[in-house]
Amino acid sequence: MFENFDLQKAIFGRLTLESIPYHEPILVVTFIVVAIGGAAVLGAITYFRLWGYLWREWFTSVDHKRIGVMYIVLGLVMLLRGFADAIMMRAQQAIAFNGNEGYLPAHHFDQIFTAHGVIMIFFVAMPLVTGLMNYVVPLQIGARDVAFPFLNNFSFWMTVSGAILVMASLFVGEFARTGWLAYPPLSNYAYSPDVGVDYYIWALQIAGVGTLLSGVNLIATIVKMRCPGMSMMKMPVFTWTALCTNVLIVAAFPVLTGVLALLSLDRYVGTNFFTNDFGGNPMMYVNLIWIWGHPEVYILVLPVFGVFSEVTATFSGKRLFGYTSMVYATVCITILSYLVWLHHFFTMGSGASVNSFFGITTMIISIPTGAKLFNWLFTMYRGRIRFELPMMWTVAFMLTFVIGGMTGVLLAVPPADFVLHNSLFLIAHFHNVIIGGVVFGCFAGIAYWFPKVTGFKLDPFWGKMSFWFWVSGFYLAFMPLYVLGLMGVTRRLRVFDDPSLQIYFVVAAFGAFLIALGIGSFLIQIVVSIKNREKLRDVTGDPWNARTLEWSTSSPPPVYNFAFTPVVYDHDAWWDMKEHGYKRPMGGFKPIHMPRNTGAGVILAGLSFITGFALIWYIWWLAVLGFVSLLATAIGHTFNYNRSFNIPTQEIVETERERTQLLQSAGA
Amino acid sequence: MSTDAHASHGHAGHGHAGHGHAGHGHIAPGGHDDHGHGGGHPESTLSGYLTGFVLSVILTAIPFWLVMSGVLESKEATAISILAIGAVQIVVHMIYFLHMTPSSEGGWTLMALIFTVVMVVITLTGSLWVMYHLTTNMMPMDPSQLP
Amino acid sequence: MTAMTASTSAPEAGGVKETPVFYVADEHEHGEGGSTQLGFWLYLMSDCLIFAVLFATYGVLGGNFAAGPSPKDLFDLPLVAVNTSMLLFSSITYGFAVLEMQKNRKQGMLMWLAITMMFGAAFIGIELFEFTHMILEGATPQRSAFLSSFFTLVGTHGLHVTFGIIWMITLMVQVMKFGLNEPNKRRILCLSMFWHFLDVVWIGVFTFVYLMGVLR
Amino acid sequence: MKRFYIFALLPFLALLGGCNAIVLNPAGDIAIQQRDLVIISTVLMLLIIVPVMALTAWFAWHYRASNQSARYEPNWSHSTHLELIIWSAPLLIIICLGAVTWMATHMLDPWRPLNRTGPDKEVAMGAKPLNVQVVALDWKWLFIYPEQGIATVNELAAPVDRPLNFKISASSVMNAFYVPALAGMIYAMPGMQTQLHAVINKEGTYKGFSANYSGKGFSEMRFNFLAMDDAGFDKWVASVKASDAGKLGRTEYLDLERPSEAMPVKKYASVDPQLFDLIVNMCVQPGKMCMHEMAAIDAKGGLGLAGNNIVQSLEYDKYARRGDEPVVKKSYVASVCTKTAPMGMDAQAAADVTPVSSTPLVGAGLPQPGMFQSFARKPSNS
Repeated sequence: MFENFDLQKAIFGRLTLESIPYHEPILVVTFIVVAIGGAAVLGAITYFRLWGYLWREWFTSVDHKRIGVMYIVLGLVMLLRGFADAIMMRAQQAIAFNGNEGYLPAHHFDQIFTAHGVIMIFFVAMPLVTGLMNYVVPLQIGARDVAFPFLNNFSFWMTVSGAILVMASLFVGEFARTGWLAYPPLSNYAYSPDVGVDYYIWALQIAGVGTLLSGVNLIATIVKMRCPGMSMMKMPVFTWTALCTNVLIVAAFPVLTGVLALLSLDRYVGTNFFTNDFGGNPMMYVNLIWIWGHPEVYILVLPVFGVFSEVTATFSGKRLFGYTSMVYATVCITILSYLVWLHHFFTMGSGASVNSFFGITTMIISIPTGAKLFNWLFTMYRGRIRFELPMMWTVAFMLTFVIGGMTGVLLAVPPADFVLHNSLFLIAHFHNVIIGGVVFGCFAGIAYWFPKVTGFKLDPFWGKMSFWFWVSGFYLAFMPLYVLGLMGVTRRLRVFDDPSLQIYFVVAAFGAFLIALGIGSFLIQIVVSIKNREKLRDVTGDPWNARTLEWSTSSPPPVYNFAFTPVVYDHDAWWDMKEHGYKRPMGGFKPIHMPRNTGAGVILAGLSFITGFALIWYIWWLAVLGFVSLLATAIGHTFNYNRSFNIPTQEIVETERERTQLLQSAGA
Repeated sequence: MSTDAHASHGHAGHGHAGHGHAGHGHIAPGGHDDHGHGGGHPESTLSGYLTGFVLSVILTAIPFWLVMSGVLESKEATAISILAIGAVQIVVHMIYFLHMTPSSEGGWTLMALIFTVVMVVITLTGSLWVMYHLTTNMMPMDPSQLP
Repeated sequence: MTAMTASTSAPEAGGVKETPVFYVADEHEHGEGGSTQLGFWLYLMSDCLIFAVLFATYGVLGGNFAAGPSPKDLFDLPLVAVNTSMLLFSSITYGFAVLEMQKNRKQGMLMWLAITMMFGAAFIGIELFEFTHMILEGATPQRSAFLSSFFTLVGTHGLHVTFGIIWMITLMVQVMKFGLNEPNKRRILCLSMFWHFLDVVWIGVFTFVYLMGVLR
Repeated sequence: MKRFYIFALLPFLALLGGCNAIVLNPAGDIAIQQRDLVIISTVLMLLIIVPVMALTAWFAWHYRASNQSARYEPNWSHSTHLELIIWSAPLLIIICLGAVTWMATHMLDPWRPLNRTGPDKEVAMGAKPLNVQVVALDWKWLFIYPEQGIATVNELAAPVDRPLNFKISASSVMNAFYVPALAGMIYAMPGMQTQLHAVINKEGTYKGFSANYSGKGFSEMRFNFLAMDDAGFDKWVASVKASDAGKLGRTEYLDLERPSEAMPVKKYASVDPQLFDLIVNMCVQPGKMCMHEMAAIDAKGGLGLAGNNIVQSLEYDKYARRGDEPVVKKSYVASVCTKTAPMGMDAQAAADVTPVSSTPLVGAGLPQPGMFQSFARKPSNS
């Protein structure tokens, strides 16, 4: 094609036309759908002249509320991708019997289960919980923004950048075929020389930087920016869990960064950390990645424990039972989650003393977790429970999560783990915990705080549809996997030889289909709610008769959150205010100092994406260029000393007057 | 802290301001409990830096001397002493150069440091312990050790 | 961020039957960056854990020479001692820079910062010399797991020092241009933490890698 | 809708019947003990799970907002007694479970030789277990019977009621050796050796497979485990010995090791007695230094700077067979004991090997994957 072959290599690295999988019909169709959808969205934005608005008000926004919303949108978009992978796997496994190869070749199937895991953990669950924390925590502690607003914007765009890299792997090259944790030697250059693992590494590294910085940001926010009166033991439980989560992020993500850096050195420079030869030891990778991996589970689940605490107390119309023990349980879990990582590789053969040590520490975690469950239970006790959507998710969670917890403790018994590890039982267990915990929790949180974000409630009918589809779909999809696990069926299998297993996989696929309906209903719910927003409008700012500070301000809250910084006396601060005759301040407003929007975050993340992409495809000149411009932009950004502005009093008076009118209209 | 929380349980009546003060006095939010600007970074002093410098020069010189001259007969003794001296030197740097005090940033930097040290210890000793077991169980050893 | 303390905001009148005060009525203005020190410290703690991973890797793989050279064959302790002294000197000179900053002496501050940078550059220079020497002898990072982990651990530290130097140059330009204003002072203190933190890591490196390696 | 209910019930019915839930109905003593442990732990946990679920349902129903007769105490949020129960009930159960775990983990440690083959069947003093060496290849299983001097691919046989001692390794990536009817799984890792002690108590044909994803052909990396009586086993050994596949030596192994999928059963009448040790030590390829040699040298402080010169370029294409990428040269540490060492290169084999370049390379400065590869000069194909 080209006369000078090496020139092409110098310019494009290993990126060639063959890297674009136009010969794979599934991917071509996907690409066409994505392209049409993307073009439609972009066209609509252009048609309605929204680019300027989006850029000024959203992409460059440093407002924690906007960033939180963008995180959640990212999580939901990626949920569609991750779920598409899931349903493809379920379909393949439901038909690949009796010599039928199914419709996915190994090359494709192996990418799908890897991508499913990576996307669901890093680009669905993480953005969802980060989004909730970002939105709610500053409001709950009576702050006007996070400690480092620019960093917040940058973190978000880094996460997006990683997500785009994963998505790019769909159409340019391929994704890893190693399983979501990419164990070497399989993930090493010798056995996976193509770009898949490089996509994996750089997507996670770039998104990881974002996650880590947002962790630092939220800790500093919670520690330094609580409103007067809010001592540690007067913080709302969600803020507590958010604090612990972010402590876990800051302490765990560096380990991931480190271990992936070592893997990339192995792949790029030819070092021998995790190779078979030259004294390398692949078991070290497994050890290190689980030092990150186990806390990661708690990073996901702790914030939703917080959500459930808020929801249970609010909808039971009652103080949270055992606030103190709830806090201590959270802290216990935080510390203990570092002492259990080996339970992910009992079968590697560490010997009985090591295995039983880590088995027992794992079981110990179930004590504080159990305590939390009892606390929610006794919050309901002698309450007056309103079964609005968030509460329905909470009860479904309580019933589902205990099963996941039980099978989890079962897997923590090393000899039992020997027969259940890597089986579909394990898959069922962690989906039981992740879906029954994290996903249910995120939906509870979204339904709970949606009126705060938009000023109107979500449509209850479609919400209930979504709820029932999800819950029944979950049970149908994963209970058969428990059984299959007990029948000795391993994960990640593409074809089966035992026809008697098929029925279970068919049931599981049907369950996945129900979950698809659940996701569909959720999307319909949002559309319907926007359409009927006038009917669903809440003007009080406190539609649930809730208890914490975020409900004291308007819905949606003004840019500055609170015209005056609140002073609190109790962990149910807003409840306390309502009980004691709180009167909204009507005058004496002063200008408010707020951070200014900036495009630097978007640019830096874009440059990271380019650098990552260049590294994946060995386009060295571009990688160097990208990195140097990254550095230059970062340095250039530090020359901008003018990062904040004052909201004039007039504007505040205006905003508050509007709210006063709204409240009066509601009262009348 | 827990007493504080329990007190708030019995808050059926009033006495609000009282609670507020109790709670507030505990851990002052807002970080303005410290003096001056810069978020409570203590003032550095010349004598502090010089003390730190002299101590760390001594604490660097001793282990190098121990290893290079081999004064201590046993390797174990040398190893233990250089590790111990290294630990002391880290503390010296923390105090004199990084100005770690229990009161800086309302104690939060120290708390973060302690937490990190715990994590580092877990990561290091845990990895070494686990990997020691794994390698001795699985890795080929000296031929004389083979059955 | 919240500037008021309860003692001034929640009036004593809240005591008896009246509605307690639920908001800060007269907030006074406050600068940004109140959380910077803590935030930066948290970042350093996370960096500390990256180093913990590298130390753990060195601890596990440090004895796997793959029948190649061992620390005894490679490490030149006098050179390491010189290198260590570079870093130690740079610490105290950075300290002097901070002292000058506290006295608002811009020129003195810049001078000490420049000297610190020189020491840092000397450190990097010596390290690069050591690395090239080893690589030319055939002890490349690819040769054995021991060398992989050695180069990565020491190299990561070196990379941090390099970024510290870049940061220092940026900061000097900023101080020259904008003077010793509040944000610049804050940044000087952050870099101070970074620089001294690298020192602390280096204590681990020379003790655990070099000295223990030669002992082994 | 009714049909769906039936679907929903099916798995639970099957679970109750346990008809083919092999993990709950295994045939080997170890697996049976592991099954018992699964059941004991489940029952222990159900002690607390069931009340919690029942209470959740009951509270959710009883304290619903529409039930105005239920007690409502909006400020009741603390009870020391309840807290005590909340924390101590799970604690008690975990203490029991922890004790069980500690004992069982030590008793059922896969490295521990068996002292019984069944509930009342002690292993006689001095009785020797049957040794089987297992190698996970891409993507098939190799079983070597050192005492019988035979080897099979994708078929494992064993006599019932005799302790089995598996030594497990792999050739390239991680796998896990798992026969659910026999005992729990254990990883098979290249350059390493894991162990599993087990016994099978019932005759029959059971399934075995890899339980850890290892690449393209992983799904079909299955084998049959034949449990037979002593006479049957002897007959099986004789039949393998009579098969005409010949000897499995180093060359044949290197051939066998190349990736292949869904490979049919293959039997070797004889086998190189050192093959397994060579595999574990990653030195089947002649001229390569064995890992235990390397470990011994490393324990004595390495070979010094001279050790930099023994890295040889590996011409063998084992490493570049998974992707569509061009072959990347990989290096290895050459053996230094060429004469007497049993594991090293023997004279005969040395003659067979294509001689590797004896030019000392600049360290291990070999063509590296990735960054340096694109700068490396390509062999011209014009």
